Amino acid sequence: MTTNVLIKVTGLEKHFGKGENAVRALRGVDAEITQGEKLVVIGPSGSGKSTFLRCLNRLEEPTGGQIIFDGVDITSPSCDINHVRRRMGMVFQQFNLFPHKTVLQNITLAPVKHKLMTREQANARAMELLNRVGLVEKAAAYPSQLSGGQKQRIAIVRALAMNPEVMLFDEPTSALDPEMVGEVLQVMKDLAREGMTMVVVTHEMGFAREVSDRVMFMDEGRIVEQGTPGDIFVNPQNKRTQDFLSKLL
Amino acid sequence: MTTNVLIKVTGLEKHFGKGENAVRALRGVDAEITQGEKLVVIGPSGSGKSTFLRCLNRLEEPTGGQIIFDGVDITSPSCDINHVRRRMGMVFQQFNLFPHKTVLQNITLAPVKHKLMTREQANARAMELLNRVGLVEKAAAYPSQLSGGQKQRIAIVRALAMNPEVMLFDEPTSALDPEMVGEVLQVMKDLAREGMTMVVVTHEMGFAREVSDRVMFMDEGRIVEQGTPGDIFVNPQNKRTQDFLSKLL
Amino acid sequence: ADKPELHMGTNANFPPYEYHEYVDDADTIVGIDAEVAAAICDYLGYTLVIDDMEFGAIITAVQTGKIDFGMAGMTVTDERKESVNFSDTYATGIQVIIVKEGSAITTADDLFAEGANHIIGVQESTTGDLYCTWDIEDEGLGTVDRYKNGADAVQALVTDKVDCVVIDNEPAKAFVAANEGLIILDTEYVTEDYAIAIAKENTELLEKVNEALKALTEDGTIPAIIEKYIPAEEAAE
Amino acid sequence: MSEWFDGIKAQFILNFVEKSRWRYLLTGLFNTLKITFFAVLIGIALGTVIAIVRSTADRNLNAMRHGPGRTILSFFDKICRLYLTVVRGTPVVIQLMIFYYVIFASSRNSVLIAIISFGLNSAAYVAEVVRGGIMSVDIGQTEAGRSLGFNYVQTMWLIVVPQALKNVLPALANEFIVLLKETSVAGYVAIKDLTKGGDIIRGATYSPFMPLIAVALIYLVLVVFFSWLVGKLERRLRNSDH
Amino acid sequence: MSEWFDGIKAQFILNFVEKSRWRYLLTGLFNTLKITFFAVLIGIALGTVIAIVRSTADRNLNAMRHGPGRTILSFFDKICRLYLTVVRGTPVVIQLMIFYYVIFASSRNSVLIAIISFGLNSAAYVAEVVRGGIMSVDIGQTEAGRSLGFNYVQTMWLIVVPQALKNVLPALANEFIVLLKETSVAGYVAIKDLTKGGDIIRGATYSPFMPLIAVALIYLVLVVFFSWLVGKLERRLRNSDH
Ligand SMILES: Nc1ncnc2c1ncn2[C@@H]1O[C@H](COP(=O)(O)OP(=O)(O)OP(=O)(O)O)[C@@H](O)[C@H]1O
Ligand SMILES: Nc1ncnc2c1ncn2[C@@H]1O[C@H](COP(=O)(O)OP(=O)(O)OP(=O)(O)O)[C@@H](O)[C@H]1O
Ligand SMILES: [Mg+2]
Ligand SMILES: [Mg+2]
Repeated sequence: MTTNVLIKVTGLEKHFGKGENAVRALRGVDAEITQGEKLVVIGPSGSGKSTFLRCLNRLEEPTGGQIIFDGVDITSPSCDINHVRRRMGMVFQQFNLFPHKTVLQNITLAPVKHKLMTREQANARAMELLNRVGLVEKAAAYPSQLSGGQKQRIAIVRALAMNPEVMLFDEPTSALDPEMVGEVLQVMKDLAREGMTMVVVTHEMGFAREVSDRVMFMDEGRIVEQGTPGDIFVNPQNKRTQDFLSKLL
Repeated sequence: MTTNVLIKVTGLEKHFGKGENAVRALRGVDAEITQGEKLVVIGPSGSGKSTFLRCLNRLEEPTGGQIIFDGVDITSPSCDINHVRRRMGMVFQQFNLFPHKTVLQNITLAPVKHKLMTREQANARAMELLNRVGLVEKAAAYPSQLSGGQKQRIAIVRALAMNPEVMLFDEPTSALDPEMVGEVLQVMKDLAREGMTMVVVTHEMGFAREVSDRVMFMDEGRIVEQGTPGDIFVNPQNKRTQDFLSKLL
Repeated sequence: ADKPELHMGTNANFPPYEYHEYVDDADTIVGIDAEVAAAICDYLGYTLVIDDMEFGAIITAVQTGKIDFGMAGMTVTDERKESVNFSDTYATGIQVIIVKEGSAITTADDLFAEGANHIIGVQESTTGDLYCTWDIEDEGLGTVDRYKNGADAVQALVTDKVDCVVIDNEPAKAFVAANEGLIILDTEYVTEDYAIAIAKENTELLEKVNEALKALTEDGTIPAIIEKYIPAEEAAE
Repeated sequence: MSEWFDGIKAQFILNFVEKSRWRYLLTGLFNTLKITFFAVLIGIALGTVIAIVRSTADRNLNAMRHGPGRTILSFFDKICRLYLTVVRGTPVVIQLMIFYYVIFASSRNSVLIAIISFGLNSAAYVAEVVRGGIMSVDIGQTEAGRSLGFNYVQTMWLIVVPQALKNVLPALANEFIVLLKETSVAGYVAIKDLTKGGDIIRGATYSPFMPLIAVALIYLVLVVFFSWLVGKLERRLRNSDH
Repeated sequence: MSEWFDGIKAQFILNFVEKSRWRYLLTGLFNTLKITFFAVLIGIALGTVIAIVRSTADRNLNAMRHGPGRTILSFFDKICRLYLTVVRGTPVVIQLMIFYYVIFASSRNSVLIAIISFGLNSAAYVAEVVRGGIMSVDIGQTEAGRSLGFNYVQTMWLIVVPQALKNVLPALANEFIVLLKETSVAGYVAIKDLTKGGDIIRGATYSPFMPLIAVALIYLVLVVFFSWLVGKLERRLRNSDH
């Protein structure tokens, strides 16, 4: 069903710099992400995974191609990207919590300033979400007082507080000490189970296998191969995918 | 013969810092270095090798003990250490050439300023020494234009230009790319052959075996064992020497 | 109390015409000009407000309307008349020469003598400054050092930084009285009339001020003020 | 010795006690602090705005699409650059005189003129400091702000600038000390600041030593005191992470 | 339009052409440059000496044996600290007046007084810059110098200070620009610098605009020009290693 497609990417190009020295990070990427789908993006370093993800909410300005989100062309100049971004949550490798605000302020800042909720509503929603990730008692803490895993869980909650329709994760566990990876993945798994549409760049193959509906392998700015985790991990067709997975596993 | 003893060290102590937190880098070192002797000092990192060497010309001020150089107590307050240092050459791991002066100026600065030679004499002597180390054509170059090996050879020449009675080397080849170690060791071997008294801290066991009269093994601020290279390398007596050498070889 | 304000601009470091003094616990500008101005305002039904500013700024401030009139022991000169109107004269000023006792300068003519090369201290932008600049500096007969106020110029004379100071007679007397070893030469530099500067457009105020000056002189108010600051026996001397 | 002491005492009485002359210093001090304080506020406010424009332009102008946004940003950037060049290229006393004699020629509030003039001057120096502060805030903070749907100005205002200002707080506090000394030229246009207070006394007593030393001492005490406060602030900031 | 232009022209003639008034600006400019240039020289020389004393004390005082050497060093260090505190704690215009009216009360060479006064002031700021430069020279350079038999002063003078000064050369050149603007308060004590040149014209013509703008423009051109030179110097130094 076409009504099911939440994001439709056509011929996406992204070049950094101009002229001969330009880095062609994305070289024509086509993709569809359906409502409720969990898409995992893998690939070697520099293959364009982050760039792809960041183009989806236009943190990177695409050089060419089109991105349709919920029927709206978000690459057109007439689109108000700030409104679109409120419907897409993003989680970064480096957490990027606001260090000058408490955990609660981090979470409620956007909903309140965007007038989506009153301060009371936002606080209530924040406490509910904090409860879900087991960090209620950190509401008044500052980010500097949290562990990496706690920071990332707060970052996820901050994005969820906007009630987004899709969540974008860029290697959310790569900056964590190994003992903290689990707690973040658990939150992501819970989220997946609740039906959230998710696009996840990650090297956590276990997570990919267990949670994802589809795995997409990128190399040199192109989608080289995609399929169910079963297909990709057990039976990769492309030579480069095989190489990549053999090094990883 | 006692007249043969050039440097006599008794009960040398060196503490960094004061009170409980003081680092006791040297804990009572006794040593004699005779005229023309080539002494190699080895030992694990932090054992006090550099500190021992630097105490010999009082670049580090000893905390206790005595150092007699050529019959003079150089640790006594009445001793003019600047005059003593003119008779001892020192070569550093990091070369420490003067970047704002040409090679020739680096070499002639001290002899001329100390009025040991006229500028003409100093220049002539410098060219002679440069010739010996094969760097005559670099006389007008600045240190930044030299390779590491060339820099260290110039540093040796700079020390030799003062016609010192003993040369102190602190890991002279450790900062060099492997392909340049040989050219520096060659210069040191030539120097040894000419009869210079030398104290060398080094990890170059080949050099120690080939050139040294005596090898001294230090650990935790003490001389643990010493003897001819044959004794030490082939038949180390002390457990710690054995450990150290086994890791190294 | 709800009388309209009239702003007067002056440089209050110029005794006895205007200077600072604490009166009834308040920093007040007092002196001949201040009292005459107060009398005029009283007569015309205004409240007087005094703005203390650089002497060199007063004419400009009158032109731009920052102040309504300028009154600072100001001499009428042709140049100034091009910029502002002047009221009738309310006092006579004499530019005199202050020197140290025993100075080689004994008459005003010594300053203009062939080959003279004196350093003359003045207050910046005063008539003393202007005359000395034209007569001496521009003629190559000496140097003019321009101080921010008369007191600084006198201070410089005391410490031999300048050879003499050219300044109005009345402040000069005050300065000489306060500093031992200074004298005023008998020959004056120039005699001139003090008047009130008013903006060219403001002819109405000019007329009113002239009327007030006339009345206040006739009824003895102004002579009394001058007498109070410059006692007659001293003036006669 | 006792004669010398009597002389000092007489000088002291003449310069400060007689006719309550110490009050010139007090009102002068008050004006100096008033001018400095408000000038610093103007400096920080305007300097921050300039810093935002300049750093926005530096970071984004090259990558921006052509269009009205780019034109406007480029225009304001040029204005800011011009402002910085002119203000940093001329002495503050000249700026003060231009404000006093030309721009605000018809204003009577000379303390206000001084505040504006020193404030605008300070802004040019504060701008560079704040710009450094903005540049030192991790770009991830901006990305996080943008990805939550804030526009550029909101992101700057809510997220980047507060952190930038916190980083440069000691430098900004130091600007207060710099201005405190700088305002001493206010007397050039007959503003009764602390320096002028000493000048008035000097003009009345003809003894330069005491008034000048007294004024110098007051400045010194102020500077040492505020420097100590800045040092304390610095240590405190270093020990807290948020 | 043409009327406006005629007005400007008349103003220009009145302020600069008539009675050759432009000459006040020319001699003023000359004095400004003279004061700035020699003050910078004094500042660098004295500032370097202070920097040497301060960095020597910072590095060695703790480790030194008790004895006359330590006492002397500690004494000079205290003097230098006091000097820095006092000079950086008081406005330059107050220092100028103290030099003019008190310390050199009987000197007539007011330009020389200004040179000394601004030079001594500058030294306090230069000292911190040079001290940073000395601290940035590798300690190995000192050790190499000492091991060749040079005493501490020789090592500093022949080896460390030349490298330190080279490192901070752009900052020192910048001090020239800072001083150029700072000397604009020299007119406070009747020195005929550039600013005073404008003041004299203004006092004679009663038109503040032209003289002030002319003076501001001259300063601006000087600052822009010297800043460009400093930029060139910086780029050159960055491209050479010795
Ligand atoms: N801001 C930028 N400016 C210039 N080049 C960039 C920029 N961001 C990314 N690139 C380049 O684009 C290419 C793709 O980068 P991208 O970050 O998307 O890779 P990635 O797959 O996320 O790699 P990694 O696994 O290391 O995060 C790389 O060659 C990278 O160097
Ligand atoms: N300047 C100093 N201040 C404090 N501690 C020092 C200092 N120099 C050396 N030490 C300490 O003294 C001990 C001996 O150091 P030294 O440099 O002599 O060892 P080393 O044998 O030369 O080691 P390496 O092989 O690493 O050069 C170490 O514990 C070291 O940390
Ligand atoms: Mg990436
Ligand atoms: Mg060592």
